[in-house]
Amino acid sequence: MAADEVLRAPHVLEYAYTRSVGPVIGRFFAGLRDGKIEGIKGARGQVIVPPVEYDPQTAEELSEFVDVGDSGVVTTWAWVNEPRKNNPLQKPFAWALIKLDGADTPMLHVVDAGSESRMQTGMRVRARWRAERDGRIQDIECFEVP
Amino acid sequence: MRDVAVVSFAQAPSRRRVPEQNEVEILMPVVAEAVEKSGVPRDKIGFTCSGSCDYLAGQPFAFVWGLEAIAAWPPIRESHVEMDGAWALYEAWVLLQEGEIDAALVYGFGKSSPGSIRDVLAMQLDPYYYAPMWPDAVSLAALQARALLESTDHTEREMAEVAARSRRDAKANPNAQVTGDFDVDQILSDPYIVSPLRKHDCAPISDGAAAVVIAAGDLARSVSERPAWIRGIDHRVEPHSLGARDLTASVSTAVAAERAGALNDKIDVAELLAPFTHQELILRDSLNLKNGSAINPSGGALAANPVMAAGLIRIGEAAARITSGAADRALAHATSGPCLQQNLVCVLEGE
Amino acid sequence: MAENMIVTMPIRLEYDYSPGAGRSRFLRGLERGKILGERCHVCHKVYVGGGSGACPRDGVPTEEVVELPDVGTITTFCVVNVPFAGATVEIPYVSASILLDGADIPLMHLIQEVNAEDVRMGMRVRAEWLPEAERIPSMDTIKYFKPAGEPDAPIDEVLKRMRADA
Amino acid sequence: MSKQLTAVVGIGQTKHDTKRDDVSIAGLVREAAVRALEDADMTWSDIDAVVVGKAPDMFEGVMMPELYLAEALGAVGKPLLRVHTAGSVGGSTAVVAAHLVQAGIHERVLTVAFEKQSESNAMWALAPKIPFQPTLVAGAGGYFAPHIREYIRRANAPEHIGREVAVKDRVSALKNPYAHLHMPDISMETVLQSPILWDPIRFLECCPSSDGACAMVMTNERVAKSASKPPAWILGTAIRSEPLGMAGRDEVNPRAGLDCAKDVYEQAGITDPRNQIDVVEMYVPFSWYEPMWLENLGFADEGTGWKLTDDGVTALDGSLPVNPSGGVLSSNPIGASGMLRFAEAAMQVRGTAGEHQVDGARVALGHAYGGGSQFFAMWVVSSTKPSEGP
Repeated sequence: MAADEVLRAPHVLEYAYTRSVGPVIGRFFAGLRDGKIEGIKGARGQVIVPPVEYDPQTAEELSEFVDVGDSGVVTTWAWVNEPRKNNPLQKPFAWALIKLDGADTPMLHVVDAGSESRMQTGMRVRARWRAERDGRIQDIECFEVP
Repeated sequence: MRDVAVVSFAQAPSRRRVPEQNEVEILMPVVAEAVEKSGVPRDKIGFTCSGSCDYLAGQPFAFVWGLEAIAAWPPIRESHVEMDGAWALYEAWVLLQEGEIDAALVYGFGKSSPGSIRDVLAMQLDPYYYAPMWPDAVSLAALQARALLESTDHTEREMAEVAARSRRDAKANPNAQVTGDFDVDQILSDPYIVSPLRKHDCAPISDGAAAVVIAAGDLARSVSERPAWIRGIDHRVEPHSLGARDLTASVSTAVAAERAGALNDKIDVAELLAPFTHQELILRDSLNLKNGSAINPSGGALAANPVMAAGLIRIGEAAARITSGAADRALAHATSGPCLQQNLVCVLEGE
Repeated sequence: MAENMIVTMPIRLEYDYSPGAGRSRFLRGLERGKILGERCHVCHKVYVGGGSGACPRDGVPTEEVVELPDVGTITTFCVVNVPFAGATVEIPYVSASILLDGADIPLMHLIQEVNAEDVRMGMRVRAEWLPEAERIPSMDTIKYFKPAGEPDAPIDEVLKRMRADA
Repeated sequence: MSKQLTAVVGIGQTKHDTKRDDVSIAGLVREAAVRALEDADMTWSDIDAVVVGKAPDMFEGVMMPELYLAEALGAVGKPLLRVHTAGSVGGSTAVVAAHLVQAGIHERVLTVAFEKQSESNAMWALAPKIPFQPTLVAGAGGYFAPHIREYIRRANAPEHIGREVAVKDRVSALKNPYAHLHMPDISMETVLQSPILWDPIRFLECCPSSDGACAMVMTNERVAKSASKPPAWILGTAIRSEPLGMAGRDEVNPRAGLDCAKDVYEQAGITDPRNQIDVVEMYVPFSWYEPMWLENLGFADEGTGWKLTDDGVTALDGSLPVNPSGGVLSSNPIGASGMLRFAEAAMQVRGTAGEHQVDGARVALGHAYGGGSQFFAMWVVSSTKPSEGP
């Protein structure tokens, strides 16, 4: 059949999922709500942030929480000139893996650096907290250059 | 291990957007061609396995429709993985090892064009820590690319060379989507999409499908003059958490390659599923592929990337080069998950 | 420690949906007030309702267009008492499998203009169309099916014939 | 290489519930997996490969969630497969896992199936609105009710059969601590008083919507022989599929189900299922499917399955107990529901079913189906090895 006879229409897949998070993620989120960041000790004693429920290598259940700082070092980053609709920032920003002070593994978040020229691996960044926090990863609005 | 070979391969030409056909309509001629070309009678095909993903079209049960394309009557012994078709081939290969059936049909299909595949792939991520921020697939790959560039000797120029080589080689591939002669310096002067990735570093968005027939021992020999024997096939997964991985190496590819026996002898042709140029560099390092191995003569995923079929296409392309006599020993690779989380390696040989 | 914390994650993905060639043909037919079936050139079965565009038995496209009457037989049905968002009819209502005359597979639609308790397997029904000006390429263009005012079809024979050579 | 004899040596499941709000998705899956490992007397490092099954990813809103579950399932560094075959997936996932051992690829395989339906809801996740396709009926019941009507007509079955199954399975569930529904007051009268949702299906004749998971450890003979608890030996596995929209397809007594049963019985050496099989765990999401599948599975002639139900044959104390666990009617985490059938069958022949144990069960059938009655998965398990006869 002719291509212009073939029908097309917008299809939207939309749902507000209700996620129960369990004790580990729940404690981390509760911490964020209170403005603090906690990691968890892995099987080899390394501090994992954000805290994971199970050790990445041994699959052991983890439970020993450790306070970490809300500042840290960028280990890698990617500059986004055109934010996508659902991204945490709606202006040019960097995705980054950030190793917080006291952590042994980096976490994924965004950095509001203003311009790409201000981004550098190894740079220090600090969490910018959202004023109204409800216990989710976006309670940290972004990281910023201190 | 029982001798099992790829005896036929068919694929739909990859296209940026094929609205005039639904998945079943794309798949029908591909499956028919693979079965026909195999020379294996329908009633000898003892198992059928497919790979697809509901989120590509945003509808549950994509594979239920796939079943309409393959003449599944009388009822067939059939299974489905919500993975790339390469893993469907693995499942079929496992079944053939038992010795009760001698041939299987494998297919993978998907249309990436209806949704925004960059964002759809964000649905694959940890639903608590990653997905709520919608890190798209290009951005995550860019994090990996920068880590590679800054911690190794690899350069953006090498990445551009991968892009140029892939699109140039794809000119000989009638099923490829992005082909042509591109100048490396020109590529390097292009702007970044998400730095350090340029448009040329990224696979195109593709609609497509592929099908393969595998057969064991004597049946394979009777239908094919030069079957592409599967000498080894293995797959491994890494932690999902990006912070728990070394993004600059593909440990799981290396393990799978070793278990598949890839490293025992030289590789004439390697078809690697690297949707981003830097991922080819990572894979080449992890596989220790030296000069002398032709990498992605089909153009690879950088020339055509129908998600859920692209890995199976790598196996099909590698097998086709064995069967044609162009290669004696080939490696095919497939990947899944963010930043090469899960990898499959298949080693194929002529007799 | 918040043991049973629940977080909400809204997800919205937008797609450019296309039903493909076969189904588009069926839907375009409805727009013109016609029910277009398609005959498989291998098994000669007539498909209707806009499935995948394939004969699933033979794995080939069904491309020979066959115009079907808008009259058929209810092969089975259920009386629905479950309301849902976006529903256009009041409960209870009847959803039925209707085998159109000349077709080999039933299509699903609503049965109206009859009390739910009076609907029967074998009942003959006819399509009630939207006025010509309001017709669109959608199953909604047939508002529902209603009793055709004919004697019931012999249901056991109808079912037997429908499944004759599967 | 010839086919390796394979056994189930570890089984675990979660407490199934409307919303398991105490756990994450990983936590839910993990609960079943850890119990299976403990039952097998194994640790994570003993496992060679992991096979995950679940139904549509829209339930949890995580695409290919096995990737995110790699750490929780101890799959890191190992092969990880993800199966999806609609409602039959729990069964077909177990079959894929069994093949990994039967083919001699691995010695010890962990398989897990789950659904955390409460993250969204079933009616939406199974059938979101698609353009040009008006929603006529909400819910799976709307799809299956017309087929049930046709069955009732064909078999000339009395109306109370559906209620009998609804009561029987909920009474059995009272003996299963993991079951979602515990309804001590269930009776023919309460089912009758429950509203008709999709005539002829009443509310209490429907399965619930559950969060839950199930896991099993399968091994080859060498490992199984030294297991601390009795293994369930796999005598046969089978899967069959047929296309949804094929003209002439019999949705009431599908050919794929008939062929699948024939295949699995042949492998298990079963010629008279009614007498050779001691207990059945079959996939009954709406109560009428018990008599329908009794016929499809060859336990009764066509049109007579309901008589077995009516005569109490399928009750826990009957001669062919069906769904002693309470079945899908009592717990329905969709992706796991099929595996629960397979696992409960294995528990029966291992003698580990607890209060709902069928005395002397030696051979059991696990059954799952999905899609529009078009995908089937089955296995026959036994307390004794095939060489020793079923």
